[in-house]
Amino acid sequence: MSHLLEVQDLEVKFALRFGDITAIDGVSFTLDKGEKLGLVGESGAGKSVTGFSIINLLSKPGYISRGKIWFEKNEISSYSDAQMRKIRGDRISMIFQDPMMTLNPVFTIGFQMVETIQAHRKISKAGAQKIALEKLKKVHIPSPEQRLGQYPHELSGGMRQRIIIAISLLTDPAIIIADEPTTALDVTIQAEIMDLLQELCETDNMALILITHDLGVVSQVTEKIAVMYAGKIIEYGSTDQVVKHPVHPYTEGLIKSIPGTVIKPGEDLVQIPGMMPTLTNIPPGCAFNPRCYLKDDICMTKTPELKDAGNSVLAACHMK
Amino acid sequence: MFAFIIRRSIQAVLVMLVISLVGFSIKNNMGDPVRDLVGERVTPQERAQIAQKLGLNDPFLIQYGRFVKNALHGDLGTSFIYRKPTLEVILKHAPATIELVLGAALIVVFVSLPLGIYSALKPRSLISRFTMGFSTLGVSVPVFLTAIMFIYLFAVTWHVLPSYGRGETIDLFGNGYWQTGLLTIDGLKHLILPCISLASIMLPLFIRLIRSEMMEVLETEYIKYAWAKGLSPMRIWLVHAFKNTLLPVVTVFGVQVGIMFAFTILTETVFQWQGMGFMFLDAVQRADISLWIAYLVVVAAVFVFVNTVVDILYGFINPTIRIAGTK
Amino acid sequence: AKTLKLGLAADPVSLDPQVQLSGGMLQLSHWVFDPLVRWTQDGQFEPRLATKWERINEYRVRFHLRKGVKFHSGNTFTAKDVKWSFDRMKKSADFKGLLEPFVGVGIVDDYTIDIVTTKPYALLLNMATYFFAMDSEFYTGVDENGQPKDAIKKTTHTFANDNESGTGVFVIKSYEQGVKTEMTRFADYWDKDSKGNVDTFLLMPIKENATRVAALLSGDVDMIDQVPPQDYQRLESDSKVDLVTINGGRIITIQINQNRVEAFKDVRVRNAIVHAINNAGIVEKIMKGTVEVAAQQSPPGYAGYKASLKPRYDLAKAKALMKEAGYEKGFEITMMAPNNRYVNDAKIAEASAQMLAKIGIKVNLKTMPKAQYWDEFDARAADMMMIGWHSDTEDSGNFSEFLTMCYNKETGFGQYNSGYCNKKVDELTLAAQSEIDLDKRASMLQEIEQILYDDAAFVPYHWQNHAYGAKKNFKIKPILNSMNFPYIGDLVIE
Amino acid sequence: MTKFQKFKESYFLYSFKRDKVAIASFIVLVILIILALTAPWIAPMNPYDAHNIDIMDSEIPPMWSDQGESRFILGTDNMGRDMLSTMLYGLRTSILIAVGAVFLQATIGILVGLTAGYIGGKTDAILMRIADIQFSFPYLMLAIFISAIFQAIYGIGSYERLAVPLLIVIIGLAEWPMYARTIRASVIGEVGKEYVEAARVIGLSRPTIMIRHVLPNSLTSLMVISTIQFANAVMSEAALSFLGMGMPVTKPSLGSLIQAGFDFIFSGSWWITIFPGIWLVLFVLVVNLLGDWLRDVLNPKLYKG
Amino acid sequence: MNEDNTILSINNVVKHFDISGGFLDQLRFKKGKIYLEKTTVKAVNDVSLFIKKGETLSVVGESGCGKSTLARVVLGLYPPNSGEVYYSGKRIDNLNHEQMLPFRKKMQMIFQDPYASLNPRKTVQQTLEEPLRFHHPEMSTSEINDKIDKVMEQVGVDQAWIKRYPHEFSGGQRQRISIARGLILDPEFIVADEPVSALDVSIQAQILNLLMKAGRERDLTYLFITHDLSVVRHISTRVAVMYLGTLCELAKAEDLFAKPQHPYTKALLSAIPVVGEKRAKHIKLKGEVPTPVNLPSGCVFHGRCVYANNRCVQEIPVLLTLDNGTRVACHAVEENRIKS
Ligand SMILES: Nc1ncnc2c1ncn2[C@@H]1O[C@H](COP(=O)(O)OP(=O)(O)OP(=O)(O)O)[C@@H](O)[C@H]1O
Ligand SMILES: Nc1ncnc2c1ncn2[C@@H]1O[C@H](COP(=O)(O)OP(=O)(O)OP(=O)(O)O)[C@@H](O)[C@H]1O
Ligand SMILES: [Mg+2]
Ligand SMILES: [Mg+2]
Repeated sequence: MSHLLEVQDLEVKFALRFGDITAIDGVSFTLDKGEKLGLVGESGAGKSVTGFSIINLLSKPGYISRGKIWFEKNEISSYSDAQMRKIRGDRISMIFQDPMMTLNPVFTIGFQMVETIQAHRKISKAGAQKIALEKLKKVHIPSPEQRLGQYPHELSGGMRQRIIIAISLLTDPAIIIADEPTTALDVTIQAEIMDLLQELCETDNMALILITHDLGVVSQVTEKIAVMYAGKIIEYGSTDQVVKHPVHPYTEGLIKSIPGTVIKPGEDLVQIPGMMPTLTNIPPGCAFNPRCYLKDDICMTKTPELKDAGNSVLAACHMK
Repeated sequence: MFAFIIRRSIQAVLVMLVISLVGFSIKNNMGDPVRDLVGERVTPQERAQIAQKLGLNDPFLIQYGRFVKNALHGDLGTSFIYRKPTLEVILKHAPATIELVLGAALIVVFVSLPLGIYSALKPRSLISRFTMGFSTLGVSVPVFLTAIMFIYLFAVTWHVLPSYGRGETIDLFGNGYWQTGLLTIDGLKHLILPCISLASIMLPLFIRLIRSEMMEVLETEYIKYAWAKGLSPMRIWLVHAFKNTLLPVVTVFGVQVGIMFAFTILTETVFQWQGMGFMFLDAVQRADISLWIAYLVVVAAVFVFVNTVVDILYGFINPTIRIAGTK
Repeated sequence: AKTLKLGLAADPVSLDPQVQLSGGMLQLSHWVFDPLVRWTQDGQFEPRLATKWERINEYRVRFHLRKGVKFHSGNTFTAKDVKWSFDRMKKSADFKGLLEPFVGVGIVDDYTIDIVTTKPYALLLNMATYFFAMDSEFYTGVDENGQPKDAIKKTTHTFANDNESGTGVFVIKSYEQGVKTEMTRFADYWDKDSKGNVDTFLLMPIKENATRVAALLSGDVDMIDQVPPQDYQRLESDSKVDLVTINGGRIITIQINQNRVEAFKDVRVRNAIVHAINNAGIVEKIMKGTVEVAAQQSPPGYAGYKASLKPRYDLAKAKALMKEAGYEKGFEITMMAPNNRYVNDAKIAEASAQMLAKIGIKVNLKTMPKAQYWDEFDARAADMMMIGWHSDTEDSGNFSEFLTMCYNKETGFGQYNSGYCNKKVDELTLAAQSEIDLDKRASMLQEIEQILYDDAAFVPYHWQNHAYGAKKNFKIKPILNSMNFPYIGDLVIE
Repeated sequence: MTKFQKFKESYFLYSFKRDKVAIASFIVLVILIILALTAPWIAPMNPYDAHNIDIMDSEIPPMWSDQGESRFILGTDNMGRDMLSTMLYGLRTSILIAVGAVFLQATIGILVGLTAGYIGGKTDAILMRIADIQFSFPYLMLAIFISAIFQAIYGIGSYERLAVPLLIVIIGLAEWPMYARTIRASVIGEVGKEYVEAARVIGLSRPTIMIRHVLPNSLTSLMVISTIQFANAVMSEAALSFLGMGMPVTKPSLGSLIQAGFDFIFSGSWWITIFPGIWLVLFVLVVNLLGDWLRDVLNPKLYKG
Repeated sequence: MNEDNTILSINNVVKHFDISGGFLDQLRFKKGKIYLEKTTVKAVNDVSLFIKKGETLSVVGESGCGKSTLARVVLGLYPPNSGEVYYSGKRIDNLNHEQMLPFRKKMQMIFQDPYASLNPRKTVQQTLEEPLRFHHPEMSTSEINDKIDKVMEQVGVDQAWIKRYPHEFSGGQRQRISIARGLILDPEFIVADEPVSALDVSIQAQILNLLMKAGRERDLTYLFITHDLSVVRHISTRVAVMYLGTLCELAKAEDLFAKPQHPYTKALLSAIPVVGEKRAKHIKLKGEVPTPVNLPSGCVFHGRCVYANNRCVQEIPVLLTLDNGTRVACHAVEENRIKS
């Protein structure tokens, strides 16, 4: 149990009016101090749900139905709400996707920063402001003093995402969970933000869980990668290995379908036929079987387990 | 800001012109004010003379022109009933209405805010369900029916509250303009029933509005982010969510306060509350056209004023709106 | 110190007793001013400022005035005040019609006056009830705006509209029209014999009937006027309040306009209408049986009252009459009535419309506030129009002069007659005016009633009464009279 | 799948079947509407026809009271009209007026809202300014105002015949901005969407796009506000009648019935006010309840498929 | 350059949006004076380019740089403030609704948002039918159905879906329907405004393949708008790079990716993350993107450009054509100040 964070056989359900649906089914992974983990997959694969269940902030009908989460040797999945609040935003910070929506439009940047510190530390307003200023400098925001008095709408998207990063740094957390932190931003700014995150993790020895659907981003930033499909991790291992030598047919297809990776311009891209099933009608057996070019009878009936596929990569595929 | 004020003023002037024009064009059919002034024994010739003297027989445009000219000098004509400048009559009746609306507005604010917020936070609790059910019932009962029932129960049957009028009033500034009922026990007692029945129109609306706005705000990303920052529930609800809820509510409140002024016509009639609405209906029934038109003009002005204030207020609490103009 | 809170349907429009001739103004006059004589409950004259009077000749009556009477201003009341008030009254648009028969007031000495008429005039004493004394000194000169203090103006500010100095039992403390009038008992009031003990008299207008009743029932006011008939029972059954009604003598009619509808020219049709309308039913149901059903203009006790004239509701006969006149199939007419002038006016009209439907007359009814109604009435805008009339002189002739004489623009006779004309009625009415032999006069007036009855000149309903409600310890019964001038000065609160 | 099957499987019906309040309201509303529409056939008498009314029958209490008569189940009013019949006819009149008024409001509002929302620019500015100005003016006052104008224009001889259309026009004119605003907001929301642009790329003309593409997509918000406006119109009519500016005494609507009853509130003839009062409240209540439910179901945020 | 097979050309197109509202909104009060102030968004500034038959021209640039606006000007959805648009040599930017109709058949558009681009109240059938019925009223119902069937097959939409409503489909399926609508009139020229940006990678590949296939089979010309450079590289013949409403660089795809000229293009290219490659140091830009309301003077990029000098601040660079046909608007390139 020396991992900073350990997620064990996590299952998350949403209680909908037609009955419960399972959004995450038996997800396990670990994260060490200073380690960077990428969580990739298509929309609806369960990436965000995984992220939110770590800080126990699932939206309304969602609940953790099975599994344990250990953080700094404590089992936080059994924490009460009040106990959890001490960890949220303090030891584990989160960065959301759309910086335009994440900050409360009616409060100044300073207000939103100060309250975060004061929620976790007994500190005067002036003291909190000093910390805020320091962190703003850390994320390379020009004229930080002035920003404290500004409202979110007065800032550009890139600037706001930096401020959100600054807010998540306020309490020097052990882990930052970044849920698609750059999807809403332009390419040039996206690159800057990723640089910044990488730099901060390295200087402050913070762990990062980077949730994204962009394999390119993941492959450049993280050391480990977990590929999700229909609520399960189907491949898990070191980034280099997974990207260069994908084991699971899905990972493979995913990488090949990105223009510019394997295929020459103008030629047809490799495509995975069909689409990811919705949670209400996941096929029996391997969820990927309708789209798989390797499928066999066993794939139609038996759900594959994550197992060692060599080179310290785990994959869930009968055929490998 | 500047453009905003200009726009508002132009709007106000426009409204008043239209209102007064329409008002004027129907004045001849409103009834004959002279008939209200004289006893039934006065001969038609004599009445004609009085009408002549009052300028009631001049052509329409001349009368209207005169009205506009005088209005520009702050003179909105003389009330036949009260034999005083209409503006003065209205000003004297205004405090009663203002106190009524104020009281009702306070009730609305202090009841709808906690109830609305609570039923947004705990939509399934018994109190919330009861509140929502009650508020649906509330919007379905006409205000005059509420008022009649109140009088019947509280005044006539149980004798706990007075049935009509303003009770004991105190001259607030000593100049006879502001008779306030707020400073005497009796005056306050008289306020209770009319205020509650007036508030009963707006209350359900606001509970619903606050509830739905709050629920919407609670779903936003920034509230989720606030949770992720580890803030306490109270802070999230009462600071983060509340302020965002307030924004649309304030705007609607501005409009609704205006509408409340109109509903005073009904409440004031039932409670014989000597305010502007009462005066207005009286003016309609007794064909006091000058007072009638002046009232409309004043009310138009009040609305423009209230809306302007609300917009400015809105600008204050909502940093993303700059009143200056460009969106 | 006893206080009376009186809730009135309408409050006085001014403090000037001569600015408007209306019930409300006359009520106030009786509280703040004093007349030469006033009516008692049983229709007699009671000396007020005049202590006694005698007829000098056909044209002249001498009045002896009360000595030691003070105005509210402190001035002493003398003959010159009576003359001054009379002269001012002659200038009032509202009163000048009433004063037609008078030449003027002659001062004999400080406490004696002669009232002189243009022709022999039987009703001089009746008229003397309108002679309220105003403080001539107080009302002389100019006010702060440079306007003469005695100016009579309805629509603008005048000194007299907002200030008063009478000899009456109450002094105005504050007057806020439409809201509240506050009066206190005049310390120097001459009538020390009065048992009245109201020291403070608050007058509140409460227009809405139900609210006014509620105010009394809830104890917010001590006394109200115009109790609607439907609430009589409620007041009577309430242990804390009393209901007092008194005959009023205001005839309620609906006039039939022969100039607008051809069929109305046929006396059979008019008779059919009168027979179709169940005025007794209306009295029983709408007026709750508290008033007397009428078949003529004059109420019982008036000179013109003819006891043999009986209400004649008979639906079968009405139908037969319609048939006889050739209108078996009926026709359509319009009807108008006020909705805030007489007791249950709109309801009476509505019931009448329903009754007329039964003989095939389809009525398009419109009711409206009186301010609009009088306009329409002047224009004779509908085929049947409601009007109620109370004789100013408490005498039968007055009804015909205004309601049934042929309408004549010059003389002003028949001013409120919409569409009936019979020369005989005119002749008789005029003759009765200057007939001072009271018996002869009475038979003339009764003859008029008979003609109108036979002609079915209008639809008579009932004589409206006055209904007051008061808390039990307010002994209002003795102070009421059929003129509807509650003498609050004499009110005893136990 | 047929339309009907589709409807049977829809979320709409599903959530309706689960909501007891909605079902109850719907049933009550349907019953009330049927009662109102069939009033001429099922009412014991026609209270609008003076032939049937006898003043001598006035103020008879409900059947079950001591002086009640079996002829008049719910008693009679002060004119001798059967309460039950009058309430049925009154509801019918109220519904008629409300439907007419809502229809008028919707017509004006949709025209203005569509024009303003789609054309935009100056047209939009002017139209919305007018709507704003009118909107900031309380409708009750406007209604009184318009009512005075119409009475002035048409005189009063034919008032009885004109009262229903007049009230429709009055309430309709006083409340159209609500529609205009909603439609405009929804149109602006829709016009920004790409399917409208796609229609333009195809070459469809503006009116076609507005009517065939934009309007159908604004129907949801239209439906929701229509229920509110319908309830409002019933209340407005009642308020106007209460102030004596509504239906004539001879053809009472629910509002004028309550108003007439107000005079009898202390007299012991409670049924004259209470029955029409309950009747009105019940009707408005079920409309509002259904409106609430509709709003929840049709809320685009909740309703995705 | 061969002008003959040019299908579309735009010359000096300028499109500004007035967002200052009514007369009263424009009133300003400053230093005791009242004056009117108009606020305009300068979305497209003096852009000229042409597209040859059969090629795919991509327009790339950051959000708000005027890509979509340009596309809409081309299709006549926005009238340009100045400049001209020619289609097959005929000027089309000044045509009225009727005159434009023949061109509408030839030019179609595919949109970004698969959820907003289909009318939620129309079935697939109705959506596909509408353009046909409008432009070919003479076609019989069976002809129309045949046509619809054919197109649906081509874009891979199941025939059984025809009576369904858009909300019953996934994003990728909707995008296919959208493409079917674009193809149903047999156009020659298609403007695709970020057709794959909202889709997942695996679906994105399907759609891109579909678009390329349709392009080949029907000899289509694409104006392809995107901000995803890897997509651009994959499908384009030529690429136009836009920044703040101006065209900075226009080059053959392979040239652009091999040897970008404009400093902005360089920065853009260096920012693309490539799968399996560790982050190469990308070129950092200074400052913030200015708003198109207050355009910078001179070269719009000067505020963020490391090569900017005085001339860049003052003088607007014109497009100059390099040897390989690449056109670039940059003083630094012209003066050869950039050492690569
Ligand atoms: N509040 C909710 N109610 C019901 N189902 C939900 C809810 N939130 C998420 N889900 C379901 O859980 C599954 C996983 O969702 P999640 O948000 O984790 O996907 P994701 O991988 O983050 O996708 P994206 O890339 O679109 O953000 C989805 O199929 C979604 O339908
Ligand atoms: N109809 C309009 N009215 C006002 N401004 C507009 C309008 N359309 C576009 N703009 C503005 O013009 C500028 C360019 O917009 P455009 O949509 O062309 O950008 P884009 O390059 O397509 O961006 P994105 O990648 O975000 O789609 C933006 O600042 C935008 O706000
Ligand atoms: Mg997600
Ligand atoms: Mg775009």
